[in-house]
Amino acid sequence: MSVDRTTAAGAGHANRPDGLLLSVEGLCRQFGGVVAVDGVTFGVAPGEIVAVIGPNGAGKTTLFNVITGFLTPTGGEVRYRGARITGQSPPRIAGRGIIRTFQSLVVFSEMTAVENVMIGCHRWTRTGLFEAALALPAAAREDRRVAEAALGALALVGLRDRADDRAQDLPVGQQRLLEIARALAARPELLLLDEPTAGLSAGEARALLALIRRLRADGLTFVIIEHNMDIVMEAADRVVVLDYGEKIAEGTPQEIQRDPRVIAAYLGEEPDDAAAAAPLGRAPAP
Amino acid sequence: MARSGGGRSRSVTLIVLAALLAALPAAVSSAYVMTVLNIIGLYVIVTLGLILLGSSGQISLSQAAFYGLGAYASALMSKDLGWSPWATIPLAIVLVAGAAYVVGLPTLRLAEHFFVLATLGVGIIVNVLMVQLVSLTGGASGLRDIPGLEIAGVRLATDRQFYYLIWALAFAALLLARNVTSHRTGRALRAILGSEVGAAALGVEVSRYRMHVFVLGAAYAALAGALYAHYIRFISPSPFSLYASLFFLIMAVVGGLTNIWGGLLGAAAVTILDQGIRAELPRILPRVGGEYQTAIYGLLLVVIMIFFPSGIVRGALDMRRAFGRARVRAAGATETEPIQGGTA
Amino acid sequence: MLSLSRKIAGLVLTVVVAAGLLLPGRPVLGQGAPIRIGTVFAVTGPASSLGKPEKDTATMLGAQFAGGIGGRPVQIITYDTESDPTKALLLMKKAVTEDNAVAVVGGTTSPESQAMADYAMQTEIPFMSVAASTTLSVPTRAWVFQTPQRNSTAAAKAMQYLVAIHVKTIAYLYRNDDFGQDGLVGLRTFAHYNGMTIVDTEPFAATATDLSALVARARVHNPDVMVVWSTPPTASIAAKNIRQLGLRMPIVESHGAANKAFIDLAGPAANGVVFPSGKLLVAGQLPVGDPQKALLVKYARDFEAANHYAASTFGGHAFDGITMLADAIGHVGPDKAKMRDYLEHLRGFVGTGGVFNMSPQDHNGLTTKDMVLIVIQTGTWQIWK
Amino acid sequence: MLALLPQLVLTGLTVGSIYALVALGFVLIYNVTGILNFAQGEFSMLGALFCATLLAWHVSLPAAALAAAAGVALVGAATERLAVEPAFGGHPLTLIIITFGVSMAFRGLALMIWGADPYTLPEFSPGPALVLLGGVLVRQAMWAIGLSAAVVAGLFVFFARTVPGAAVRACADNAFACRLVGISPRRMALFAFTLSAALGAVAGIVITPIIGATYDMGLGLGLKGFVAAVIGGLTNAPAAVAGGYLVGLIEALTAGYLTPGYGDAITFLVLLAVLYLQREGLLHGAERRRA
Repeated sequence: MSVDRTTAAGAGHANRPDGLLLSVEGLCRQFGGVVAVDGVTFGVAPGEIVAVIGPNGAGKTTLFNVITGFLTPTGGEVRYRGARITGQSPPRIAGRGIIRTFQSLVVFSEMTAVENVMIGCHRWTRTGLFEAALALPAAAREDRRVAEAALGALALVGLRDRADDRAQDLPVGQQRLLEIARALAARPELLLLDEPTAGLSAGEARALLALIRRLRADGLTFVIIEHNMDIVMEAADRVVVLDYGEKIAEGTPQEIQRDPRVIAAYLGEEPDDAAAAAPLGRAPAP
Repeated sequence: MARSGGGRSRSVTLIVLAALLAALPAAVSSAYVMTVLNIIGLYVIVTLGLILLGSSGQISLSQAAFYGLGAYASALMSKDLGWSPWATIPLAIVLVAGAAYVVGLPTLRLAEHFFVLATLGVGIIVNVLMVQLVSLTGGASGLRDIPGLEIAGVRLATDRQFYYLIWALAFAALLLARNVTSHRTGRALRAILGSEVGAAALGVEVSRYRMHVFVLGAAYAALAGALYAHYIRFISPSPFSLYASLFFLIMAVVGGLTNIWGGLLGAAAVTILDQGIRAELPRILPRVGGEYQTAIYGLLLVVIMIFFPSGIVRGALDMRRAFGRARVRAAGATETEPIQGGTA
Repeated sequence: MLSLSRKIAGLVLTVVVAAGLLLPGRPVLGQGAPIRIGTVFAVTGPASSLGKPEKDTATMLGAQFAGGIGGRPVQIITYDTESDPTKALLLMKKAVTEDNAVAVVGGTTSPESQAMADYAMQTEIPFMSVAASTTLSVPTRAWVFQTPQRNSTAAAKAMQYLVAIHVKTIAYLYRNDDFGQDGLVGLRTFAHYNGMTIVDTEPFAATATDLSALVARARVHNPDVMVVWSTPPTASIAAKNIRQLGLRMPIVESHGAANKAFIDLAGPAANGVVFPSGKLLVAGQLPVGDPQKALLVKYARDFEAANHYAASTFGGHAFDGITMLADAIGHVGPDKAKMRDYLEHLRGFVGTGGVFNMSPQDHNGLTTKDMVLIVIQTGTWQIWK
Repeated sequence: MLALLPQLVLTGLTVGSIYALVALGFVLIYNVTGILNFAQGEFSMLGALFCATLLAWHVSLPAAALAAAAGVALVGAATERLAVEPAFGGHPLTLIIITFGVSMAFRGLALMIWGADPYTLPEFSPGPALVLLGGVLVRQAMWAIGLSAAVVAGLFVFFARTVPGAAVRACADNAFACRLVGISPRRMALFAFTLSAALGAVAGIVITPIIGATYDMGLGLGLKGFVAAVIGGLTNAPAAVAGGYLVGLIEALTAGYLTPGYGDAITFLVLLAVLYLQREGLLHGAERRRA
């Protein structure tokens, strides 16, 4: 079963001279005296998978929060398909097709899995207050379409058989997959995944990786914050490295791996942060 | 969706409810009981408005103010301008909805307890104006001789006639609220209730939905208020005070803040309890009166919020289901859980 | 498996049906069954300091009447309105339709009484209002009677004092509702007649906790006297604030200050305050020949014995209303129209508020003769002059 | 009308000192637990009425005041344990509704115990009012003003200079870190309710000679204290006190130059203005909720 991806189909043709889907230019965000994101610039081309890495507290999640409108930047701007989206509200940005997931799971815990995913369909459905209030047949028809789409998205991440379980009753790994299914149900053009493999078993992580690649082949674009370097090396076309809010390196996974500033940034970290430090010595995946 | 069969059973429930409501007056001989039923009907409408708001995870303490504004607006337009109440009631609803929109613009930005605080402030300001604008509202002494309602030249005079009018509208309000909390809008509201951040990240226009239910809730209150004005034909500021807002909140909480059916149940249960304490208790214990009532309500609120935060009905069902689930599990079967509205 | 909404709906229906089955009226009472008098007071809520003694009086009388009038037991039903006019109306309706009350006493505050009076007119049942607003019995309405001394009567009585002390200018501080506005109307009429000017009027809310700003405003006009028209606590706060600001002019209060709470709250500032009142507070000081003396002394003693707190004129208003109805029942039986006619021509009825002389033109029947001017001296009530 | 000003300002300060004391109780609880305690005004009511009853039993005023404050502190502790603690960690609205319920319950109980009549207490140091700049200041107001200053100073010393104070502050900042170092946030919440109930009681006792005490004084007092605390930013004790005086001044000036009936409306308009101007983003509110 596959998600209906009519909206995402156009993702390959960003209408900008530089051809970028998303461009982040000189983005800054301060909290009081602390600069969490400091003049970060990078671009994402349509169909690309970009990984954002960096030690804990490097400002990765803040970067996501600013791009998706949950935080207003204190400087710089974000462009999507050439249009400035800086400072727009999160729902508007989501409405444009930029959908994110959260590092600290945000599932609607009182609802069933399928209901969670149905909310993802909000972006491309149209029933308004008026149609709903009068319970017009179109509203009911749309409900059925939404239910089908939601079940389809659940199937993609392998949660079809848990559709009617309450979200809070799922193990953490499955909740994370649920969040991804919900994001997919929104038919995004650009998907921002914040540590999608955290809490997943090795097998689940491989499956997810495969899914990401398949979706990319369909034209979906990804920005992924990831600590698991195996995944980064294997999935990412390009890697952006943040440290203390600044971009310290950008390039292919292979380039990044050899970059002395990156190595220094990671080695300077607490030695017990194994997830971040250990994979650096490993060979890139074929 | 997964429960397409549920739709039919719900329609059956609604038809049965409508039939029962229509037949109820035949079983009632006392004019007073009819009055109580009518008041319950009005409170159901007001409480449904609160629950609409509750279904997006907010509570408001300006509901009584909107209720009062609806009453005063319709009463003044029909009394002073001589317009037909049938025109002034919808006009009052529109006016109050507009006022709610204006109030909502800055207020809905506020995070939860500041929102509560702001609605409290709005409620108090409106009540002060009702008392102070003596030349317009009659001040604390109230407005008398408000025009009654007529249908085709026949004056609605008896409680029984009003019963059908009020409950027809209450039933319509219930249907409307049920519909709004189903379908795409209902999912969006439940998402906001579950997590504002999560909802916004999926493109749910959190503030627009909040505004929708805030304005709709105010319109509900205004409808009830306008009906009240032409039914009782006397209004004064006291039934629209902060205490009244708290009273409506109790009704909503008893029924379950996110549960449309709870609006019906909460308004009925609290009004009957109210009448019981006020009218029946003194018969049994002559020395006891309304003094006990405030304390009882207060304790009721605390106990419900601690033990049944999603309302008494839901709480009781949850408990039953917990037992039921244990049995089902023992039998090796799985059970489809109904939607959980969450707590608020 | 039933859906949740269906279960809830089932419960809702159960409750609605229960409401229908449990609440229906009692069977119509035949001969020998008790005659019921409904009483509807603001036992709680903002007006409770008035409504509580009213209810306690009703309860006390209920016990006294248990023996019956003219061979038939009389029952007094009491309801609490929470000072809410709507609830007052509903409870009156309940008393009339459900309890088959033959008459209703109540309406602690003017808004409550107004709502109840309208209903009394609709259903044609005798209603004894215990609120003081002049508009309740001027103009007279067939089924509405009023037991407290009217605001206009109290204003006229207060004016006797103002005339005696040769006042020229008056500042009027009043609670901004029917009670205070009504007093202003009365005072204005009599002031004009007596060549006095009201140089300043200051309305305040019943919930005010400090009135010194208002007093300061009134002071600017240099009045000869401060007249305060309210009930405690604001009546006391006003007196206190006037003295705190160092003002020495006389203070005149309304009959709303005729209770112990006024003195307790105002403290030393209460001394020297003069107010018009029914005679209850100074029953002991009345001359032996006063027709009310025996009744007042007995009522005060009975009330204190039954309720362990001092009687006030407010309870007295309820007492008058209920005993007047009992008198009517005793003479013409429990027939609403006959009772009304009897009450309308009741003359020389001795109550706590005065000697009532009703007529078709006057459904209150009290005059300034039924009031006394009381001055507070070292925390006690004394008849002035 | 300028001649009015000194008196209006002094009146404002008198009333403001009352609100300041009530506001301090809010700030204390909000700082430690993040709860807006709508029942705070009831602690003042209970303190005043307890004290009046003890006085009627011929207990001396200082002893009665202390005993009443101690009694209300126990009530505060019981409130935290029985009503607030069981709902800890729930939706913030749950706790708000619970404090409303507690407030109603206390009001109802007080009506049953004390009835509807107003009570009063003697002034602490009777005597003629002080004349300042042509205005008059009641002596009792000096007590209220002095007390609010003393409480602010006391809280400052407590939070800045003592170990338990530092612990309370730490809890307010980070409940998790607090547990790590062995301080229980729940115990801190208990402590905050106890202390702020005692504070509320003292406030109620000090102001009763000025305004009297009734079973239903708590709600109005609580709301004004609330507005004061919110104007002060809810976390800052000196600012809350300043907020109290500001609300008092607004009321007095409204009463003096406009009409007194609008005092409440103006006060709450100021509250709305403060709330609207301190706009918070979506995430900000959400982050606090998670904390």
